[in-house]
Amino acid sequence: MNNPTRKVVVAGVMGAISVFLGASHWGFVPWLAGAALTIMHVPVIIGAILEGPWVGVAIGAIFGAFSLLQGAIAPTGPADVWFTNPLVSILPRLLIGPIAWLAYRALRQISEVAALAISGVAGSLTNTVLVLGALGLLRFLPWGVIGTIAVTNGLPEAVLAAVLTVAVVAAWKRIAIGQKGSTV
Amino acid sequence: MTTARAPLIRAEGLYYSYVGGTPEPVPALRGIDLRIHPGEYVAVVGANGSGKSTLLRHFNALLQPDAGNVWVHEWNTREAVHLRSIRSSVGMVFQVPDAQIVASTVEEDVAFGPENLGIEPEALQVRVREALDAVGLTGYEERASHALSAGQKQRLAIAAALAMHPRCILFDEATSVLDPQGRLQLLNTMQALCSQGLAVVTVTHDMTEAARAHRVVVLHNGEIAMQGDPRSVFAQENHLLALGLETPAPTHIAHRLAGRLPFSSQIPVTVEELADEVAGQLKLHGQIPQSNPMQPGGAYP
Amino acid sequence: MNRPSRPSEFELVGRVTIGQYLPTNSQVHQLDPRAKLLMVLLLAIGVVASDSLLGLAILLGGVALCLVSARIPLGYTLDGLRPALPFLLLLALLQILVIPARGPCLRTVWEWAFFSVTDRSLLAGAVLALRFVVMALGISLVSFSTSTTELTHGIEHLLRPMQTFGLPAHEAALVVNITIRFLPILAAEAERLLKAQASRGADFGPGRFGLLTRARKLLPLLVPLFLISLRRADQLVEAMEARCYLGGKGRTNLIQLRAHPRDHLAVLATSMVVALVVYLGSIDVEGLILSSILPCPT
Amino acid sequence: MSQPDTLISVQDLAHTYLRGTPFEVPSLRGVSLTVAAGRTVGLVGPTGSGKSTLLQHLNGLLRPQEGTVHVLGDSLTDPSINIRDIRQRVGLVFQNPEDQLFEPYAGDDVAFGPRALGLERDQVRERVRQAMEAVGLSFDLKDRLTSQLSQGERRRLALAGVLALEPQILVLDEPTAGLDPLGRRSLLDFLSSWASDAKRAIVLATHNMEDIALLSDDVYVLVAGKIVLSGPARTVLQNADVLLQSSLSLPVSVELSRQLRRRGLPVSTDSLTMDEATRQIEVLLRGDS
Repeated sequence: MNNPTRKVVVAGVMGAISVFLGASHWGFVPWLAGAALTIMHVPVIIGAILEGPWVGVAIGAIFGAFSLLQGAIAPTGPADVWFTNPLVSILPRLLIGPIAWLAYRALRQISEVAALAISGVAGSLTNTVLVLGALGLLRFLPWGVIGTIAVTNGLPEAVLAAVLTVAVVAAWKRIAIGQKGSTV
Repeated sequence: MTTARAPLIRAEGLYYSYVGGTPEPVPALRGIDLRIHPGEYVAVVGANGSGKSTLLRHFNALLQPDAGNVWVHEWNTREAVHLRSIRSSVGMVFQVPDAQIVASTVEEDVAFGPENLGIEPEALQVRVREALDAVGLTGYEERASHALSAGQKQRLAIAAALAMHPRCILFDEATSVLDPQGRLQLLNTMQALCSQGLAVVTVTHDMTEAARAHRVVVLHNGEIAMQGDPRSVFAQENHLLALGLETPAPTHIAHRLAGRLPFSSQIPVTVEELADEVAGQLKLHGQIPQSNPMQPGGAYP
Repeated sequence: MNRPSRPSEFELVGRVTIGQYLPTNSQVHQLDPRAKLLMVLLLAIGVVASDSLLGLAILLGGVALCLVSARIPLGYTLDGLRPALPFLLLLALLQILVIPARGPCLRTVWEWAFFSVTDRSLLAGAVLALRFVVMALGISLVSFSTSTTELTHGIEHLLRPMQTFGLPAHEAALVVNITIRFLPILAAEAERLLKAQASRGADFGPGRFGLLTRARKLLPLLVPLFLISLRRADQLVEAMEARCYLGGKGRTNLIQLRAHPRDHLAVLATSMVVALVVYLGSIDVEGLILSSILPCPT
Repeated sequence: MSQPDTLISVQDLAHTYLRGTPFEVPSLRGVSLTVAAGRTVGLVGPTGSGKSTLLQHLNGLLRPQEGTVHVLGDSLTDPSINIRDIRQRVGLVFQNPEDQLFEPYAGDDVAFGPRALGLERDQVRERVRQAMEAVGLSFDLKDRLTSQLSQGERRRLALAGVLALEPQILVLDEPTAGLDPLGRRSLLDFLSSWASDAKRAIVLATHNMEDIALLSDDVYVLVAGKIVLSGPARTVLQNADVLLQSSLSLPVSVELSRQLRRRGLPVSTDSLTMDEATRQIEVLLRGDS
């Protein structure tokens, strides 16, 4: 489907979901030692899969701008302080969509469901690696700590993102996944 | 009725199927021929899945037919060059009030259509003012559009269509979420538009609403099952019931009284008409006085 | 942003918003949104490009002055900073104690075991904290004094010159606009979903913190939220197309932004201050001052 | 406090949204209402009158800010009550519930409630079967993707999802809005048969006066957060002045009686349903011949 109006609207609506997840705290899942896993980047991945890489860039920009705003106006967690720097909050997020889209396009022919799952993982890891990389390059955190966070937070986030991406896109495109029929 | 004049919208041999989501394409329209004339008020009724909304979306080129053609004036809806002309001539009001608001303030939302037509800012101001005036929303210009009530949102949607200076407005179940007052206001607005020469096409499940139209078109499985003025359509109650529909409540009562009331002229479709019919019948037999002191003039002539 | 007052268990509507517009109708509010956006952009450049404590203090003074003239109550501004302060102090402390300072001449102020505190590390700690405070206040100022509608118009107009380079300015502004428009709708839908599932026996009470439990509860909420949003998106696409939207080409605009002399003046003044601040950083003004007072230890 | 057959009792209930913020919106301002076993209670009022807010108090989604709500003997003001138990016994069906289906397969969606109750596999299956059959859906549809059901089927499925909790009281918000005539009729038929069990009760909020006339025993008229009129359906629905002032409409039969009397015919206004209206006119006409 190549409808420019739909691209604009889906970008706006997915951007709104990302902002909503942040503002309502639905997007944070409590995790080890008070740190939280986030799924605010999932709308970016889903938008990119449905409407292409540029839509992903746009949603990523909204996600990034909002985490910058949240870091500045109403920080909720300690890490929010770093996100007032656009090199941490915005720049890395622009690439989530395109990477997720590439993964999806590359694998779609093989298996739709696998492509969705891997696209979710790829998009999520893009977020983890680039944001933490920016924190490292800007010398906000030592690389050892960054490595630990990448494993303890990045991996479960990737799994959550994959599950959610598959569930949403499969339902939207009416693709049956796994079992044929209910478990009742 | 204005059948003598050239039709505003002309649909001929319309076929359309939905593809995707199901193994087989699902046919929605199967050979529809229909004309809408300037100033005409047409109600399209039918059970869920009968193709009403699909048909409506062909009238402003939101959908293009698989086979057959739709013309608005002399523009074929398949020709992309006419898209702006067609859609500005045929405005549309949708079912969900929230889902059709584009801008965050009332005036900007009304301006959205004419902005797309490239109207200059001074003329835009005038169009916004006139359109809001026509639906009784003057003074709401700078209000947040999402903070309006559902009824006001639907009137905003009408203003947004009017600002494009259309010849026809389509209503897709536009009253279904409104409360009685909001619904009545919207229906009155529709009637007023009509009397100003605009064509109105409305899709509805409410037969009382359909009874207000000049013409009722009944769809069944993507085909026109019946059409005509409300009285002639609602006279065939059994046919409607078989199609999963019903008649307006007063008509239904009249049908059940059919053995006892001769219905001098035509079957009633409003409460007033039914009451007149019953009263007339009794007066005829001298049961009540001919001139009635309690009646301050009938509700209809 | 959601204000920290105790909402009822399921209340989302009205509590999930972007920004926190306070219409006091001050001079700052009346500035052209484009001017305000440019100013905050300049501020960001100054904050990132300069590591001069003096420079950042000047910027802080400037922002504070604007906050006062915008008649934003002090409590509102501090509300936003408060949650970040403890962590900020911790970060600054880490910077001071752990991260080795660099510079041509380091004067040790305090030493204990592995820790050594130099004048430079003290400066670096203060700069780190101040950077955040200045940026946070600057962004708050814009969000307090600019409505979201003005903001989208500002973005569209600012990006317009970039259209010649292929950047879709109109589309970008429309995306932002739709995001803002959809937020209250989403909040309402989310609240409905939450309540409907609670009505069917789901337990969203506090104290259930396991990742799996939480994720299992989130999925039945998020999947319909996405699906409802995508359906709404389709409906909005239809509504826009029905109103002749065929992309940004040839569109006119009801709202015309007009820049006044005061807008030009404000941007000009900001650029001069930021230039000064960047200059102060580039000559290492603190180093110069310190050297003029204290000799460099060898 | 309450008679033995009182299932829900609401006293002087007030509720304000966003309380404690500058954006406070008062929604209920002192509402009292009683739901007795075996009764269907109709709640009518224009959009924004507070109907939905009131309904959400009936299963404890909202707790009283002021006033009291007693549901099946428990006071909602008491923080120690088992709120999930109340939500199970008072089934709340939201407006357009079909939007909220979330499982890919129909059967799993209906099973959400029984599973949340921690029932065994067999019991879950049995509940899903009974609930689906009660609303007129074949049990075979459990393996269908919900996205492939029609709107009417999806709404009935959502209703089955609540019935699977086996509630004693069913609370519905605008249950027939947006349905076509056939869908509406079958839903109304189901509700009236469900309510025929004397232990059960229904609370029905709508602005469709025909639905109210058809189903309700008692009617409350809510305007701007206050009950302006209440009583047996027959009395309330014939109070044209109050209903019309409250931006509501009249049931067709009441409107018809009014019109006939205006024309000088000797009719009482107390017909409520179309059947009664028809009979009334038949009597008139018989007198004529």
